[in-house]
Amino acid sequence: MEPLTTIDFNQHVIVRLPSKNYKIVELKPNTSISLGKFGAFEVNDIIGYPFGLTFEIFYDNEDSTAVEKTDSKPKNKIPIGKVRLLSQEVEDESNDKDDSHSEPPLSTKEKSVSVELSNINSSATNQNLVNMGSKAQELTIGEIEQMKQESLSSKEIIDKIIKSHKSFHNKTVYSQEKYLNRKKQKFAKYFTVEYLSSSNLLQFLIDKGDIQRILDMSQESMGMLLNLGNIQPNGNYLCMDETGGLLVYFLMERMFGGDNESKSKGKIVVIHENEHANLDLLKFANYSEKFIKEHVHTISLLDFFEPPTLEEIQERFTPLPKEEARALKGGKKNSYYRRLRWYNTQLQVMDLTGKFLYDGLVVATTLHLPTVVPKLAEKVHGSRPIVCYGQFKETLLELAHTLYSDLRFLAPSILEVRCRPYQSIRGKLHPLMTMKGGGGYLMWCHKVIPAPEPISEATVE
Amino acid sequence: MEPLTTIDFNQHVIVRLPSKNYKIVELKPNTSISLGKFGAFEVNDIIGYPFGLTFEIFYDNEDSTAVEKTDSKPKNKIPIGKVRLLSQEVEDESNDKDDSHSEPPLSTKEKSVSVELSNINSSATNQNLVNMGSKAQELTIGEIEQMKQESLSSKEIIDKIIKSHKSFHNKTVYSQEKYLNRKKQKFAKYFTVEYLSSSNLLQFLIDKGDIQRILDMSQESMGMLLNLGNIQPNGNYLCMDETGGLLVYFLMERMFGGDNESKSKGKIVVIHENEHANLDLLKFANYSEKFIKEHVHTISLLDFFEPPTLEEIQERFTPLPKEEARALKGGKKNSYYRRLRWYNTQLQVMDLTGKFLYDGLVVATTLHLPTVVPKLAEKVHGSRPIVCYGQFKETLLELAHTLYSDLRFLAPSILEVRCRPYQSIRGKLHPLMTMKGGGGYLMWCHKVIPAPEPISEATVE
Amino acid sequence: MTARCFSDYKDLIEEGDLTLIWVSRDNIKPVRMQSEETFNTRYGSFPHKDIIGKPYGSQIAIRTKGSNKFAFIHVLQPTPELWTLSLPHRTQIVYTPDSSYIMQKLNCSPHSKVIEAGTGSGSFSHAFARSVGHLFSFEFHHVRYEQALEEFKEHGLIDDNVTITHRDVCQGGFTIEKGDTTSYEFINDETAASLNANVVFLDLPAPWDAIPHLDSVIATEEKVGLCCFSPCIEQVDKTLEVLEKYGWADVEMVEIQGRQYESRRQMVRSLDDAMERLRDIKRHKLQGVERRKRMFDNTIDTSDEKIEKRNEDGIPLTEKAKFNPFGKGSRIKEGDSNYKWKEVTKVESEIKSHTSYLTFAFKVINKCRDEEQVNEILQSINKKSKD
Amino acid sequence: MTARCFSDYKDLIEEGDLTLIWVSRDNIKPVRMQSEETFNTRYGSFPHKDIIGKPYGSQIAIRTKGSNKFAFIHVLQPTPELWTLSLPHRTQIVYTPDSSYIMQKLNCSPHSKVIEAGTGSGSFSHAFARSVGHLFSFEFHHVRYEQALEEFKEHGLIDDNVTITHRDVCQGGFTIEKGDTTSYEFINDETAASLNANVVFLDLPAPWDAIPHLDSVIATEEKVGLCCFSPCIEQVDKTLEVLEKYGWADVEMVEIQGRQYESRRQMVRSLDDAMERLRDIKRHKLQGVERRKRMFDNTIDTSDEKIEKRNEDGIPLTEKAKFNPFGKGSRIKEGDSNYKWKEVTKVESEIKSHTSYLTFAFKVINKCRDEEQVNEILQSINKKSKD
Repeated sequence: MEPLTTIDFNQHVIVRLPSKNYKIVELKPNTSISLGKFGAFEVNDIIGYPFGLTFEIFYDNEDSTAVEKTDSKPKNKIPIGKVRLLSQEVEDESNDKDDSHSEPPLSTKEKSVSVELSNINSSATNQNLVNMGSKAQELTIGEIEQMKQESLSSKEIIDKIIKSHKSFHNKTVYSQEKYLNRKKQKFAKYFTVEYLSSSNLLQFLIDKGDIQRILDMSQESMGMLLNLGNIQPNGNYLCMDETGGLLVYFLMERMFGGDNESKSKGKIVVIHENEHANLDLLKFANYSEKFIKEHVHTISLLDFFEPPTLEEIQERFTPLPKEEARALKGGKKNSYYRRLRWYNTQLQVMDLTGKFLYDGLVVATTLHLPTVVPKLAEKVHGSRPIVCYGQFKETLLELAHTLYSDLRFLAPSILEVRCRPYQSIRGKLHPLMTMKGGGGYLMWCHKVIPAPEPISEATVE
Repeated sequence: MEPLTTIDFNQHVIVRLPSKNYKIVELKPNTSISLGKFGAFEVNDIIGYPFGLTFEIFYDNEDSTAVEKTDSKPKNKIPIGKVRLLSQEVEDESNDKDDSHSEPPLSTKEKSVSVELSNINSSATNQNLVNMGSKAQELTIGEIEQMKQESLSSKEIIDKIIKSHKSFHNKTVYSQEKYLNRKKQKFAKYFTVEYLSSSNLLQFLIDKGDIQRILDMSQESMGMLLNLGNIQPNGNYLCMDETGGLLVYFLMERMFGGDNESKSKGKIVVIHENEHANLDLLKFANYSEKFIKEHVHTISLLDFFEPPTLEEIQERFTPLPKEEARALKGGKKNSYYRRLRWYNTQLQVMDLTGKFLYDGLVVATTLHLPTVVPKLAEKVHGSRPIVCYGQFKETLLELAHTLYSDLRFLAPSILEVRCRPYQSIRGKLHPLMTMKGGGGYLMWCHKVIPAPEPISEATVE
Repeated sequence: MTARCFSDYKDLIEEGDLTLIWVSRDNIKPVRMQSEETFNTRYGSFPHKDIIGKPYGSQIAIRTKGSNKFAFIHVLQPTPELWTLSLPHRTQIVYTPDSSYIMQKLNCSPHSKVIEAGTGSGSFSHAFARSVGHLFSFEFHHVRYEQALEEFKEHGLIDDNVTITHRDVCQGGFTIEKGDTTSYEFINDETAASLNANVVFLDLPAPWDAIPHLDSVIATEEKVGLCCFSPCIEQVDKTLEVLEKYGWADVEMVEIQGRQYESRRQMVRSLDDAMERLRDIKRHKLQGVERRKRMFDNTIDTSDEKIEKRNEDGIPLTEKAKFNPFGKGSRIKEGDSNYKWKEVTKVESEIKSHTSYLTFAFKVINKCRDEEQVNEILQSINKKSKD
Repeated sequence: MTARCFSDYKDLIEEGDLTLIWVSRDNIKPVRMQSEETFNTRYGSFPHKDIIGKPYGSQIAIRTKGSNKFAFIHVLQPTPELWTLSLPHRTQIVYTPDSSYIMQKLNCSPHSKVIEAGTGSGSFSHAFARSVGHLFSFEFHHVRYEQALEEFKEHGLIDDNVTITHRDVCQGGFTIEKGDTTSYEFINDETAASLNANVVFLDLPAPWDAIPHLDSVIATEEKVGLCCFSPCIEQVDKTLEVLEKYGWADVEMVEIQGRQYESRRQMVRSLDDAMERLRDIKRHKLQGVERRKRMFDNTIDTSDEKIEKRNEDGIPLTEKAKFNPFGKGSRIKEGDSNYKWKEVTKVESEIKSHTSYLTFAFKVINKCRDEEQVNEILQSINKKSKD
């Protein structure tokens, strides 16, 4: 099976829920996955399908015993259902959160009425609708819970809810749809399985509220950073990543397309300000440890700017001839090979810090940029881009002024890119009423090599 | 006649041209006004019509002698035409400058085809159109000039131009319209007369390229400033205006609606950093000098913060008893009354700087805001708003931080408001492809009176 | 009770005044001052009598319950913009970026006579009322009409320059006649109100049904401005169609985008400090290694497993790096003067990305001039200049 | 001549290389290095032979014509983004904010096989070519097809991973067959190219006419992403209709707004300085008044008209105020170190406020799984875990 296009075992995938929330799960063979109120399903049942499909969880009348399944984690006894592919229409729902203001033109209303509503009366306006709050709904929460216990399908539950709503026919078709969507999000039992792309990982973190951790990054800023950085499969990139590995994952996905078999030789060298680099988020990546080790290297700021000399390294360790090393035993042997790994890492640090010039510098850090970026940029080849992500325009402004007065940098620019999503329902087209603010800014320039001639006043620029 | 709604003599009005440019003219009786390539007309011919109408300039065959008219300025012999009201359809034209990208859906094309094009063949796509540049047009510029000399109506000229265009039928209907609009803007002879509102004055200055002079202000920022400042007909406002009087005009129009007969008692006190205030733009206002004198006062920063004492004033001048003053003669008398005016101004400065508290502070200055605004705000009454316009967000940010740490200011906020204009042609709806950047930012807060109690750590906010 | 609490500037807070009590940005409460009452927050109670008599804008402080600390509120005079901020967000509100642009674009001033339909939350009505000559507001929902009427009365708007009428303008147009459910007071024999509006604002789901009714109520001798406020683009399209049909010109459609920024500070953390911190860590680590080496040399057990493990788990507590330029670990208050800070702006975390499309159009009903009057004026001018 | 000048990083500028010469932000020129040629600017000429052999990114300096000053250019290796900047603005270009978002949203990587219609200026083609496995570009305008083919050849794209075909895809679909006007090279008996695209980008006036043709050329066993790029909202509406009809799901429509800011400085002009300046003016004025007073006292002419006039026209030159904290009058260079400056950003004076609406949709043609294969895998896993 092709893990880039097909749901495969032992993969991290992202699951989209009816609530529009996301969940990352690992697909271990013979286990089940619980989606909380949205049900639970067997991993084996979805393996082999292409990504992007939506499965509905359903329950046969008998077979709702869930507890016998072997699962490592304790469960709240959410019954494990069977899955079937959901017909497409349910997926395309209102994508606006609060749309109470946008009463659609009457003439276009009929087109987009949900199947569930086709037999229900509705009012042309909300004029006769008085706000009764929850009183209009005669079903109690207890009764609804009871229905859920009885494992009714979400469609059955929703039908009952509609029938029990006193003033449902007083709502406009539009309000009816809104009500329905809300209920669906609450009781529907379906999920969509997607490839865990860098954008999906970002979306997951945003949904989780981890915005500060990832410096308020947006998909559009990252996409622009990758293009402005001219990221290619075979490039060697110098990188600071204060987002726990998200930026590195964006680079890797663009360079290698999630392919562990990629023959591309590109490298990402991550410079970090702490003793160890934090690339925690790569645990969700489907790259093998071996692949990551080969293409991602981490060096502390100190080691990068003050790398060890060969002498210093050899002072602390000198490898034995291979036969001697093989002859070592037990603890001594382990210890030796640990030290050998350290030795090789140190040699690599030397390689990556010496005369080596990089094909780009890509930075997302909260360190003071005017002190960091020009120093790192010394290791960037002429004509190669420098792209710096910043949560705040003001910090990039300071950087841009610093770079502007330094002849080694060509045309520093501050860029902003924002994606404005629309409600894409025909007859009700408009930008979403609310959206997340932020998304950060980019500083873009190119490393250049000043001419040796003495520089006088007049310049072409 | 009602000068607020009707075109009246001796008024400044704004004239909108086919090129979408603006011109401010004063309507002196028995004179003519030249609109350059768009023709010339008699002032008397448009007096008495309501504002907002579009007039076409036309020429009878004989009567194109123009030079006999008395006009103060020398003219380039642009013949003065007669005017007639233009039928409405011509006004609603494409309002996009560059729309080459937006080929409309074929199905909707037919709806909006111009009258001029209804008998012309067109191509479904531009596929067969090769760029021939100006070669496709067989009329030379000389021939077109000749037609203009012959005083043909713009419609006649345009018809001839279409007929002489070799590959016109190869263009799409859409391209044909674009071509037509360009030609119309060049040869059409019509104009619209509008009331010179504050927004129209701003638009005029933007069109003229005087953006820096007015600190890159936009109509939307000014509208928001007036509302956030809670500007009312009877309020007394402290104001700094570095836009040459534009801000003051915005305030006046909102307070008095252009009405010289307004009984409202509101006052605008303009604080200036130079020896004299620059309110040059008020020369375009239709307020009488008397009205302006009554409602707009100017005081230098020095006089405002270090006002003269009564003693100092009287040391330099003491008014004579009325009879004695009246008895003065010639130069002495002139000199006396000039000094009396100075004396009265000084007394007024005392009144406006003493214990007087203002109903709002409205600022548009490039002085360092954290030093200026808190000082001026001392003279603002509690619960009254402070609104500060700034071209750059960064200068307002500094101000906001300063105010934030000062208990006399409640909740300083930085606001941005942008208007995004659309092409409003049915079947081709989209935001304009390009628009002016900028428009500035606002800082908004309220003056408050800190509680006398000692302030400890915990606050509610 | 029906003082013009919005439009007359007041200096002192008086008994019976409607005030806005500012607890925080998201918590602004309208409170009528009544000396025997108190205003309660979760931090404590503020007796009205301690507020009455103070100047507007006063901060009021109390000791918080059960602690020696203080709690504050600010007492403000209502303005339309503060009123808008005080409304619960779930209500349908025309916010200040939109309302202020519409008012400016339609040149609102004491000269303006305005039609507004529907009244909705009444937030825009307050802004209109503050600035224009007269406002005729129409609301089709009966409950909302009653609520707005009551509110406008309490705010002194009805006694001043606002008329509100219960009406489905799409069906019944804008004419206000005797017998209608309206706050309009007919004088003597008057059977219908004369609106003569020169500004029209339509916040309706189907403005195209209302537009045909406008001709009979708008001013005939001057340019009249109209704004339709519609969330969906399809509504704009249909509006454009009807505007053209009914002779409205100079059509412009725009969107207004308002953004609010917080003023924040970010710590300036220099490369040198980061480097020094790493050097410090390295130093301590090397010391640890050497100490372990000494221990190792002095021990008989040649297996260094145990010691190495300690190394992997982290160096012992006593050896922890001390250099701490960024105050790591302890939570530092933004702006702490022991550190260097950079001022930054941060946009709201949730922005109002769309409210509605604003479609503007203008109309002059009577496009003629009074030739006679013009001639008279001309003659008098020419006579004067000859004299 | 057909080196992969875009996608292979080069260190040194060599004979025959295609370079981008950066004269200024608005003036970036593609130049092929040929040792006998020169690159001319209005400041002077830059012989290619002085450029060849230098590292990419080198600044090249010459003495300007007839003066002792220097003029500079920078010689850069082309990238798709720099190439886009070098294109004349009148061309229809998909700019980087849009193209980069589309590529990210459609998860472009070496795994991607992309259909692009139409080719247009070819700017987006370059960005795709840099990042994806293969690009199939379609252009219906014959002249533009020829130009793009030539350009792609020169840039080494055709020899690498780009195929371009002359086609009206709305009429003829996307299948590439022997005999078509295309850069595709058919191997042996092959009669039609196998596209198997998993990414589709349609920059067409009527994408709805092209969408029905997609099913036969897109990948069947995986999720395929589509983006339609349309300036008008009515085009979006019609696209949505057809997308639904042809089974495309997860529809999302967005707009991308890109902004560029200049880094500027504004002089910090304090209140104290402004006050001091006014005091200085006042001092000089008072001196003038006193001097005139003395003159006045010593003169017989009691009419002070003449002197007063001088006062109104301004005090004599010698008395002019000297305190000049803001350097008024003389033009000061932004950033002059004699003054204090505040760093500010300024958005471009003309912004690209709209390019197009981006409509995304996704489709999985074959929604089945190979049950047999899954069972085999499961058995092998279960066997392993039992072992």
